[in-house]
Amino acid sequence: MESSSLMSEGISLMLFGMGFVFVFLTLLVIVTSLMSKIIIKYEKSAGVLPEDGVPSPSTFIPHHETNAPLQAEADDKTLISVLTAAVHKYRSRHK
Amino acid sequence: MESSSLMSEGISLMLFGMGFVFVFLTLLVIVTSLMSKIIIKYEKSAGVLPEDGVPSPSTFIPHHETNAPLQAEADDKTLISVLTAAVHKYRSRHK
Amino acid sequence: MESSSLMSEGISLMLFGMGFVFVFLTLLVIVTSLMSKIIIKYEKSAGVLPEDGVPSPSTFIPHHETNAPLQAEADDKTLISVLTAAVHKYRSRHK
Amino acid sequence: MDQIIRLWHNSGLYQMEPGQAVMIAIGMLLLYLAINKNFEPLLLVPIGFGGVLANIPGAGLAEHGGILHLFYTVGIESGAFPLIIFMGVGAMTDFGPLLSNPRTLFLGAAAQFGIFVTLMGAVALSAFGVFDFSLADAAAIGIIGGADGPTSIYVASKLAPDLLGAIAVASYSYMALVPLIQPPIMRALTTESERKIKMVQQRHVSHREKIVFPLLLLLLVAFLLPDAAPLLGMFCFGNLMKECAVVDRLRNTTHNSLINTVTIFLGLAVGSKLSADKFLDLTTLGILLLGMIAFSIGTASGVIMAKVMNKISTNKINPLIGSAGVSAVPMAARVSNKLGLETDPHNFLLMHAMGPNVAGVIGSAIAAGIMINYIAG
Amino acid sequence: MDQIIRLWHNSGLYQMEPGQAVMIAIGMLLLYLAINKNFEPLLLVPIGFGGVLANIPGAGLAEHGGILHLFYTVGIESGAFPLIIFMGVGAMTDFGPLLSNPRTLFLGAAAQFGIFVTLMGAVALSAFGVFDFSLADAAAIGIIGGADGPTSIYVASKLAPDLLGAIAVASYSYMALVPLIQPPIMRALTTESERKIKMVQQRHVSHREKIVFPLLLLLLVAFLLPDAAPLLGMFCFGNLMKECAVVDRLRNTTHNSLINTVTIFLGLAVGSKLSADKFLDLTTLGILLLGMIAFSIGTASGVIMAKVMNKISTNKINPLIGSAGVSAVPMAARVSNKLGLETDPHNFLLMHAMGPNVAGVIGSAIAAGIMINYIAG
Amino acid sequence: MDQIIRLWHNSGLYQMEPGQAVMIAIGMLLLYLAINKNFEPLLLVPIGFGGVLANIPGAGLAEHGGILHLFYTVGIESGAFPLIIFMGVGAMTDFGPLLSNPRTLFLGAAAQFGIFVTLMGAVALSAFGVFDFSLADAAAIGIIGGADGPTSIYVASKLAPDLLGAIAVASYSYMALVPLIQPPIMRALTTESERKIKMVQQRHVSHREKIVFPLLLLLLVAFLLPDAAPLLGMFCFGNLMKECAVVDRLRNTTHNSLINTVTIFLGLAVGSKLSADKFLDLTTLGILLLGMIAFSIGTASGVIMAKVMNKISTNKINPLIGSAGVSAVPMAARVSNKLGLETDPHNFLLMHAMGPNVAGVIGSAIAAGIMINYIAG
Ligand code: NA
Ligand code: NA
Ligand code: NA
Repeated sequence: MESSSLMSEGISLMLFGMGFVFVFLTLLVIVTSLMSKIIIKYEKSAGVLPEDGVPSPSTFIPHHETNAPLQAEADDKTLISVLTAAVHKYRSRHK
Repeated sequence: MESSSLMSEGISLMLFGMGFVFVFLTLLVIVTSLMSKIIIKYEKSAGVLPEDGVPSPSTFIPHHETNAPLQAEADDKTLISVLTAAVHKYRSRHK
Repeated sequence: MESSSLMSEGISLMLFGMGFVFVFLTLLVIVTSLMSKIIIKYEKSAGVLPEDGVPSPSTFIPHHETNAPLQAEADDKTLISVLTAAVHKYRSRHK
Repeated sequence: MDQIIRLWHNSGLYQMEPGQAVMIAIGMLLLYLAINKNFEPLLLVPIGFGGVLANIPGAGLAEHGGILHLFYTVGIESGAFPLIIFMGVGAMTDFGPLLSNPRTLFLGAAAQFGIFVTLMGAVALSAFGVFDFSLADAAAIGIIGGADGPTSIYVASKLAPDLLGAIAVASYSYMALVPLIQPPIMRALTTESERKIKMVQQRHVSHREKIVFPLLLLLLVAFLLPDAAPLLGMFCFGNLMKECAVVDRLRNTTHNSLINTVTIFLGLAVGSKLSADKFLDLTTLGILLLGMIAFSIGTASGVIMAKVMNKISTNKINPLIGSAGVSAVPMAARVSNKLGLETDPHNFLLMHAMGPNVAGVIGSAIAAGIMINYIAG
Repeated sequence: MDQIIRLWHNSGLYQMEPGQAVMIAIGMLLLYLAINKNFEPLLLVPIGFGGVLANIPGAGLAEHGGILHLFYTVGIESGAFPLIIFMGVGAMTDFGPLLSNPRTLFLGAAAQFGIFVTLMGAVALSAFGVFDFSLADAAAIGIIGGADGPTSIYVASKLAPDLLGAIAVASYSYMALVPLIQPPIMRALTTESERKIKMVQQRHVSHREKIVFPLLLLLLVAFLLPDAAPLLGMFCFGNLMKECAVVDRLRNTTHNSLINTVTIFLGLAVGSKLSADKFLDLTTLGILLLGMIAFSIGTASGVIMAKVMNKISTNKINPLIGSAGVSAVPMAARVSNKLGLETDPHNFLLMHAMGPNVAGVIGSAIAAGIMINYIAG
Repeated sequence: MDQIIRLWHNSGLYQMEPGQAVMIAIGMLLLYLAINKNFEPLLLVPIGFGGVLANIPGAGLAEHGGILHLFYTVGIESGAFPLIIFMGVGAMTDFGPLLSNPRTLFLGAAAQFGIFVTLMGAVALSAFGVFDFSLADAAAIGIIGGADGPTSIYVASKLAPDLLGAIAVASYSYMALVPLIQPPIMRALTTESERKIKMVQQRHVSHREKIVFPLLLLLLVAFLLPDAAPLLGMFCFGNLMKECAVVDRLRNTTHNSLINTVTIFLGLAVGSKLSADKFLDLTTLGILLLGMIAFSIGTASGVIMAKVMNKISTNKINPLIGSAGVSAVPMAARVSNKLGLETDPHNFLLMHAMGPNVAGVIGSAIAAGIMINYIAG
């Protein structure tokens, strides 16, 4: 490539690239803000997701095997064991 | 493939396949039952295997490396279970 | 290969190979001893490395994720260090 | 200015074809079902995401040189991923309940009936010109009724690679729908008194039996149906690692980081087969329909088999555990348990249902072997 | 005697060329920096060691048939390793701080200015005949300013494989030097009162927002810049696995054993590119120089952008967090925090700086996509 | 009816050749030894199972397109698996005992004598027409005496791929038999007073020495014997990761999930070489015989070397630790310890024996390098 052409290609890529980065991230700011507004509004009526998610039983990787460690882990959480009844109620409603 | 030939191939595969599945699993029932009988009889005189198996030392993956953590883990569990309260306190201060 | 040539090749490889193994390991003894001497001398003035090394923050695998377990681990260490004597006793009985 | 035009021409919006947009939406739907409705998330999250990635216009991720295509070639075309998963499943399977009551293998056999009826259905639809399935296609579709994801993927990769995306999605979706699909069929086919049958407590199975069983199964497969040897061989290997207890560190890695890693890349690779031109086709609808039929017939035949066995034996079986013969481990067994408790709150069927449940895994692997033997052999 | 002579002729000492000796010394230097000075040890230990191995005379580890060459072909040439690392980084990234204050994305955008100025610099040096960089080379060099190792490696493997060794070493070295390079620039560009600005406490970001964000980002990339889809797609996939909570076992493997394994082999494979004939070249000096410039300009533009935003908004931003826009997660954010505390011991900026910090990852992946689109597209 | 005949013709029973039946029995025997007798189960369970799978008639698992063949090509033919295992072994090796008493390296050197005598034996048997081993075959067989599985596999894959199955099986079997093979030899060659020698307590080795040692070893290899660089390079890399302490997360993965995963596939791949036509051969008997000789001579020369060293030095060495020079880490060291305690219940030799034990790993890797240099170089 000739040096002058290389220079002009470089300038073009610089302007164009920097411009695009800004356009893209500006759009991301806009859609993100919009998304947050919609979700916040939605959650006012629908409530938030449970903090830990609700990992489900899976047919693919049988859980009857992995329950034991999970159980042990759960035992550590003394607080949760206090709330067993409440959790059970919640799950039976959501399954 | 002509459609009539496809049909007959399909019927043939269905009958044949289902038949074979039954033959195979029937054989498996027979040999499994036989195996269980033999082993139960054998174990009456020879005794059963230890519940956890007998994991052995290995020259391939040196155990002097892995024994320590396993042992330590067991120790930790015992020790720590005594100290749950202290741990909780400590962690709540450091998180 | 003719059998006599094979024999002579074998003898040659045996002598040569065994010789080289000894030369190499002798050299290794020498440089290792030298290295140890230099380091011991150096550490007399400079001090030794901290026992656990100094694992550093990394930009590659963000540590703000792994800090929590590390903290917990550290806590365990603190707790266990109180009980060193007991642990040692226990291990000496079980190994 | 030229650059901006070129960028625009290279952009997704400019190049997007309607089919791709639909497929991205379907990928998002799978993610929604996986995350919000707990539809087999371990597979459908990677598959759904892979489906979205595969349909990004101009990115070519699922085409030659793309990363998803690479995962597909390395892992699925070679057969490695489904076989490794099968090894992992073997390392998690407990054959104790089956060994304590080997008769439950018949339930696992009966439930494979759905596979072959569906194959027949697919063939018939082709014969009548509704679809254009070859015998190999029909076989791969039938296997959906086996309710075993990796088996479906393995068979589809051998017999009908073009349909792999649709077959995998159908397979995992219906596995996720087990708690919805099975209960009505089970209720319709059983009387309340049958559902109340209490089964004899299971005998204790010795460690030695559990070690010998995978070897026995392997030998039987080796002698009778070598085409099932890859699937069942790896499965038995995993199970032997679990039971023999002397290679625990290998087994732990197998059923943790190894199976997890392979699951991620298997899912992404399956997603790469969700391209618009392959998936957006009446064929896919046919596959979904036939898969549902396969599943239902499998469930029904398991239940009916249990009833038949009760006619000829005094040692009664609760027919609710028959449905577990489709496999879908352990969800189908849980469904059996749930329906048992519904009728009689003291009738725990879970462990009894685990027998046919794991028998169903063997049964559909055998069925897969026969298909491959018959068609590709 | 012949044998001894042949052995001597095959020995490293006999075959060693000066360049190889120098490269072994450089590999050892990298190991020293990694181990003693904590220069990004997770990457520089494998890279340094790989560099030593690659330069052992006569061993041919980095040549066709050698093990390092194999790792390079399988992992880097195919693009797999950097993309898997990006998935792992996604599985560790928390977009909470960014979502609570999306404006910080502008800081992440501004910090990419360094990339493009450096590209321009490399082009200019070539135009004036100092170096002989092509446009593709210049682009790959510029990306060093993105302060993202895997992005640099990915772009270099596509656009300038010959420079990959030097670019990767420069990239990780400067990331390690963040605490030395950034503070003087940050101090020079801010007044004490600016550094004392206290930022509003961040709002709580809901779980649902965090789940939707990676999908939103993916769609935007898919629509606008498909060339960034491999990098950001895998990144978003990792992040979705983290946030959706239903595939925790996959996510745990991803950000533990999977990313660790890939890091080891990525490092060794990069090391294979540290051969004397490629690395011992004035070009490498140019790359190191330009990389440093890229880094500095990126830092400066992030800070300046924050000051500009303060001119037009009442919700003030502490300009110290602007420098975190170069990414180098989380070290750059820690530097911001440290300088904040230096000026006012009660001004904790860490969480505020995490926003631009992760925005910088997105920003440089976008910049990478544009480079690839412009040059290879 | 045709179908049934075809199925029968495709069945294992119909196609089974006597050799395959014997090999399946041998595979089962290996599984029995591994599981019931604790013969190196981590390797012999996968190898034995792989051997069974490889000999299923008609399944073609070890032939082109089969999954075991794939594992072999990808992992062993490329050299990757043994080298990764060596990296993992490095990450588990503690050079402290060796560094505190470097003279024990001589014991590790002496124990390699078995390798070369056996090579000579194999050559002689060929010269006299008993077998038909080439020089390369003889070298690969000799390495069995190194008592290092991955080294044996690596050398065999380079020099004698056809013999790989038999060599690997012999190697791991004899390593498992260390507690049976070594004690009689050790007792025969030592007097009771020698066995009672108490060794000086080991000096404390500083962290810095442990970090520098793998680099020193690497440089020595690089300068003198590049052909040993792949094996010892990966070994030193693993060890450096262990000692440098700044990459603990990489090291943990290396010596857990990575080495476990590779061990599984390495074992299966080795099993694929246990096909009847390669293994059921007088050659295999020859290999087993020669391997046993190699092992015994190695043990003896280690012990004798210790006695020689005692003649010329005042700082006495208990000759029981000489046998640990064959490597077989850590079993050989345990055998030394056990025999020490037998003679004097207060004479703990374990840590002293770890020095020659790890020296033996280095020694046989050097011997391997020479073989490759001499034959393939
Ligand atoms: Na099934
Ligand atoms: Na960046
Ligand atoms: Na050895």
